[in-house]
Amino acid sequence: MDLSCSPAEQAFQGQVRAFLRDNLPEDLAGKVRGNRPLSREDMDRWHRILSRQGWLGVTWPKAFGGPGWGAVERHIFEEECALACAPRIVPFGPNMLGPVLIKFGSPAQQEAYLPRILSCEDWWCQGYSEPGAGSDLASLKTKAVREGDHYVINGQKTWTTLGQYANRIFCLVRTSWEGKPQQGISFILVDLDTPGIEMRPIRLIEGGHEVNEVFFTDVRVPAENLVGEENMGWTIAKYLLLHERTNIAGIGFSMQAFEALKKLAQEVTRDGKPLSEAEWFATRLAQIETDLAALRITNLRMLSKADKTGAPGPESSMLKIKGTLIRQALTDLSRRALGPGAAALPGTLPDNLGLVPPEHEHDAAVYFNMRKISVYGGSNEIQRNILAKTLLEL
Amino acid sequence: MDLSCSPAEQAFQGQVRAFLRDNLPEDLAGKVRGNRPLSREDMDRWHRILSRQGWLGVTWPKAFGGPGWGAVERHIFEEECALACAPRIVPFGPNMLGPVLIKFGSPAQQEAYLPRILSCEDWWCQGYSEPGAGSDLASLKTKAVREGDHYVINGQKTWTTLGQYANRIFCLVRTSWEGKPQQGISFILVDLDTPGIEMRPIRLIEGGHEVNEVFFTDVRVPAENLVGEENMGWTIAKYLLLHERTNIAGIGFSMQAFEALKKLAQEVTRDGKPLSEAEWFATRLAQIETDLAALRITNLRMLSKADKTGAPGPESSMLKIKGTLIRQALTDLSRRALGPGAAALPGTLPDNLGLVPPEHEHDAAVYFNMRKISVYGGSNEIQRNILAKTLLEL
Amino acid sequence: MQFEMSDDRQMLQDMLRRYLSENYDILHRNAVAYAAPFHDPDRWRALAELGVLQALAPEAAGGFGGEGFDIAAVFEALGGALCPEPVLPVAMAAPLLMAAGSDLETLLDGTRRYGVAIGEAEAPYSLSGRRASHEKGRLTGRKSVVYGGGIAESLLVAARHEGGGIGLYEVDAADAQILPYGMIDGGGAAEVVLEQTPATCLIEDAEAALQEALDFGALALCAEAVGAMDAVQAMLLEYLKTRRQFGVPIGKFQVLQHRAVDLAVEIEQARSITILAASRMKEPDRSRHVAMAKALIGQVAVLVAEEAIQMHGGIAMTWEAPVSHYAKRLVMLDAQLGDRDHHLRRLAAGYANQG
Amino acid sequence: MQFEMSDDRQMLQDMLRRYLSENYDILHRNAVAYAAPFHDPDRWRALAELGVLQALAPEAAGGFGGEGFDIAAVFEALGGALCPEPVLPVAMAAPLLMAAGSDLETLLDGTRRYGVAIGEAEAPYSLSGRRASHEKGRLTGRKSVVYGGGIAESLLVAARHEGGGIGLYEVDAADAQILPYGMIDGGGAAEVVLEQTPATCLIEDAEAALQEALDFGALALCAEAVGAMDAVQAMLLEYLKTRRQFGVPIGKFQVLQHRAVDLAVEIEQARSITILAASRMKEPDRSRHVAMAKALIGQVAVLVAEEAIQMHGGIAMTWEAPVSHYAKRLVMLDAQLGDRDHHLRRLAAGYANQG
Repeated sequence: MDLSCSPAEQAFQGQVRAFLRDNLPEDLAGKVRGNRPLSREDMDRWHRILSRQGWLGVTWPKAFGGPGWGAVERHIFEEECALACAPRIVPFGPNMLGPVLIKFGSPAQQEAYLPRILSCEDWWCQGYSEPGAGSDLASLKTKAVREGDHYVINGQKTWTTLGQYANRIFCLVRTSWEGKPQQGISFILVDLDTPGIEMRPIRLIEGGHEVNEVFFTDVRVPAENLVGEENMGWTIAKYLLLHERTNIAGIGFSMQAFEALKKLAQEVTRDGKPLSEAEWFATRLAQIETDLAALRITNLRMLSKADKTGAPGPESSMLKIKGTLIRQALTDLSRRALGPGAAALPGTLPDNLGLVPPEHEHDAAVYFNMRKISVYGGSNEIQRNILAKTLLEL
Repeated sequence: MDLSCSPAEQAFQGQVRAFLRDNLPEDLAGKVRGNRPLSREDMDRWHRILSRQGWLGVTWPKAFGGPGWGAVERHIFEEECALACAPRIVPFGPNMLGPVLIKFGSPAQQEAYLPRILSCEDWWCQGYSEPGAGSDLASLKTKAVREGDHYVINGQKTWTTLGQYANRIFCLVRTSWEGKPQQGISFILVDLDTPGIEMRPIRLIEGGHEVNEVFFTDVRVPAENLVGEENMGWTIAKYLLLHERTNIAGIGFSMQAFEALKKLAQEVTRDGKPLSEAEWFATRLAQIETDLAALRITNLRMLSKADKTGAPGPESSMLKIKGTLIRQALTDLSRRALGPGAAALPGTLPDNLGLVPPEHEHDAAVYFNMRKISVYGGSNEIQRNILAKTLLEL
Repeated sequence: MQFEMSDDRQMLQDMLRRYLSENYDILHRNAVAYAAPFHDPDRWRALAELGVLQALAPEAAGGFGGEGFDIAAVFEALGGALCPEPVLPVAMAAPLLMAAGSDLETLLDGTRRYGVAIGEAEAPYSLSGRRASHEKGRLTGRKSVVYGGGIAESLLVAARHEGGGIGLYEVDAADAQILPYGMIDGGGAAEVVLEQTPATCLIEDAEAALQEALDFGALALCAEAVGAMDAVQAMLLEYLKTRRQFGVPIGKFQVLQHRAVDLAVEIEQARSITILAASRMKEPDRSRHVAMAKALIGQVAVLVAEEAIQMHGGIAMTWEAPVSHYAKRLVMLDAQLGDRDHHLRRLAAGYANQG
Repeated sequence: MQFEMSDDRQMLQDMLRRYLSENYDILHRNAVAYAAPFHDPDRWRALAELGVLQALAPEAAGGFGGEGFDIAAVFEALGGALCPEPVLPVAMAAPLLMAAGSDLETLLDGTRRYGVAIGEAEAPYSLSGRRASHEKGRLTGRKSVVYGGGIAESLLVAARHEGGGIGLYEVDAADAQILPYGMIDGGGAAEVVLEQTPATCLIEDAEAALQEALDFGALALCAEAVGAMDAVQAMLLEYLKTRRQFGVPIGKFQVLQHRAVDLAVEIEQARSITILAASRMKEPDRSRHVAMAKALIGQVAVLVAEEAIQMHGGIAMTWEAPVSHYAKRLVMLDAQLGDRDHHLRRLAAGYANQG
């Protein structure tokens, strides 16, 4: 056992830190620190900065323009970015479609789309979920019927994150009704300019707009936009789920949130004493710090194993479960630290109200928004089903 | 709403208190208070005292020698007994078989057995569970085959509480293999002197002997010992489960345990301060007191409803679940209050060791022993299954 | 002992429920709850005409209720409809004005709206530690998160008097600087900034009266939560029975069954502790029982909100789904008038003195 | 970074596991664990000969280990077999004797058994608050729950010296009054009563050395717990796969699946925090990481014990089922060397100073 970073890893960490120090715009970091919404331009600006450095497609091999990092380097990069309050990389192009095209795409598709992801010309979004099929992807109904050299798509997708900013969408669609429900699914690329597509916003619990519904009515998509073979969409979806979800535990986000919470506890006084000195509050800080320290090691152990075996095992579901619970516990405790002022609704606050520290005006909104992380991407219940079957063999 | 006791209820409460003050032997109360094991003689002594007062068959109508109490009076009686540290009534004869015979027994059975329960001549035990069928009673295998005017019983029962003191056992046995598994079960009374019965002790986790295995090999039982019709055992078992489990929430026991814990917290000092003044400990006391205060009202509400509708609904499963969790939380906190000394094994302690207060030497043993209450009598998981089906209609 | 609601209260509650379901449905509620002034004057008048406010005070003060079970009956119905109107300040102002010997007529007929300004940013929950102070008929300080403060005409303010104790003062809202804002769970509150603001002293040493008002307010919140939890449970069970995944209604999955059962158990516990507190509002142990109730409600309400969202899945994350608004209210009401930690610690402090 | 055990440690651990499985099965273990002297001298010698004790001290002191990962490797194996022999006092005595510059030979070859007497009844966990005191070569006071104290030949005792600080003293067990008893989770401990008992001062101001010994002991307990939890998990999964109810293996019930998964997640977390603590035993933040580990282990071990009993059902309530003995050990080791509350509060105190 040796938990210390190797000299090479330390050097890499220094390189990332220096890059962030020199290149992360303070206004962006400030927005992230204060949990304020980022505009499309904010996100795009950060993507382009990363792209110039060659660090946008963090999972990509060098041959395709990625940095060619291993799991530990990716981990260091993600942790440092989160600690520095860098905006997260919007994952749909760089972290999701990119790896899929590298693994399953035709040379023509790779040539057409990969460079446009790295150059930020394309903004991809995801068409997976449907109103009737949340965690149960096999039951999806949006259909793509082959007509000549086109597929004609009809149906509805939902929970399409940041679709309002995207110009393209990758979709799971049903191309066959034969065999098991999983078998008739295909993975297809769609230009959002294609006639027949309508995107409608979904307003979230806390009032924000980050997800959408997408309606497809007789949308004609060139057949060459199919990725892999027809009806191999399930394989691609599983590949994405198992292999390319980097940072599933969100350790870096939680570490940053913990530091912010510790600082908040030192700032907020309650009955004449900072919360950080109130045993009942400080023991909760200690609990979260402990859980998080353990999860960080769990994450590293699994990364190290994945690096050896070539693929993460079902343990990644563990990271999802525990990682989301810790992130939610952090937002819960922040909100509670603020007392009744936490409930003040950001958009309605008079300037300089000083009711809560400015960086924490969104804490309650974030608490509610973060309920989503144990629901989406395969709910924690689905993750437990998976672990029971694969890891425990029950 | 009126949560205060009516004048009649207050008078009754006074009567019970006076009785306990005048009749509960202090040595018995001391053993109960210190969680020390009661001997057969201890239990018998208390049963006879209650019997003289006419308060042994608490659920029985007056016609059969019971006090004819309603649910609220039973509740008051049980709560006062528990608070006074009276030994609990061993339920198998007075609280379980008695009501079954009153409802389903023949006049001959009622005449033969009921008086012997009240006079403490008979000590009954229960033959329900089998090694292969814990919570799944329908799958039981002990069979009773009719031969002339006898049934011949073969099989094995387990978890027979205090069977070592009993002279009779009532059993669920399989009399038919046709239809649904529930349909072929009968309820039969067996004299433990009958040849072919062997009782073997089961040693429990903390070392105590309170349950047994009972083996039946060609045990010939007179056919008149069948209660009700052949194959109506399931009905009787369900009746017992729903109607006659008094005090399922164990409120009184928990109230007594809470008082003992509060006293302990005032006695035990940790780093120069009583535990009752340590916020981290005292907030847990407050949590338990709150949960218990709520459960006491929940219990009274359900009793009041049952008194009106004539039968407790599935809500009694709620009382079981929450009641056991609170009792377990109490034993957990007691054990933890004692620190490392809690682990000292009672039988091995030198006299006057003074490591923990004498009444708490058994607290760790009780903690482990009390794990059983969420397992037996239909585990809490079974209770949740029942509630999902009956109360929530899922 | 008996656990049925009295006929009068039942009638009032039924009437209020009916009125709200017909006149304050979730769409109207959301329109009012999240935009200034976070209040619907017409519906407010109608509520007053129904007698909802009068139910919060005893006959001696011109009402027809004012007992714990009256508060509970009204707020349970308000919670069931997630009504954002500032009825809470009325429940708290009534005992204060009574203690002061003031007239309650305009309070109870709804024509004058009161804000009860006790909490401060650094002492949101406990009575000790007030910094706002009174000197020679004027108040200085800042009162924080005053529910209904944005539309109040009168403010009842707790402030330290010259002798060091805490007095109760009435301030004309027009004389104070009021900074109103909305709440993430609906309704409005305000910061009240007092700078040499003229004030009338209602009670010189008002700790007892203020504690009573806080207790009545906390009881009201408990009952509101019970009403909202019942509504959430109904939505959840409906969802579990109708939403299908993997070919069956998701309510067939044992894990969701058990979790729904655990919620049902906790909701019954929450109802019980609220009943218990309501029954003790005239007793010397009132505060202790209210602390128990608010502590347990705080725990259960958050649990119900979080579990309801999780079991609903994505749909509960949307503004469109009523359950999301109920969840927000259930979570945030813990932070009003003392959260679960505050009340548990209050209770805990009680064990120390018994030695 | 790498997370594999070194070959040497793996070999030692494998050897120890094999030895225990062949020579210390659960029947033998129970026979030793619950009857005086709670110790098997033959097996003890054999453990010493295997090098188990020498693995707990560095080469400089005559051992061949002594690092955090050495402690962890040994105690994980001991925990897996629920071995009740008093190896813990060796892991704690080693750093104390080293700090004192004493010879460790008889400690590490197992010929002299040591008890480490730090805790007292009213201060079981924290170093401050010692009442036992030293004056002119003699100790007076009572040390409580000294593991292995009943069979110890030497006692290492923490006591206040004349200057008010805490010193470390060696006492010949024959000179003290030793009251031995068994533990409900197996093994033996003793009360040590000192009345003007002759003692040799090993270290005058021993706070740092004692804290190090406490930390090494706590790490050992964490690793022991991880070993025992792995064993319990294996038993539980086996049971879930083979025990049938309602016509299917009970492991098919989704509720039990999810609860088993939650345990698996927590056990991995417990393993991780133990690895982390083991890696920091030479660093300035050692105590903080050990506190984290012991706090989390205390939580997870009790959860694993309680859930394993519940999911096993009645069978786990019996003495005959090995899982019941594992459960007892997992629950009770929380109370050794600081329970989860103690360590969480230690950690919590650390936030106050950071201003």
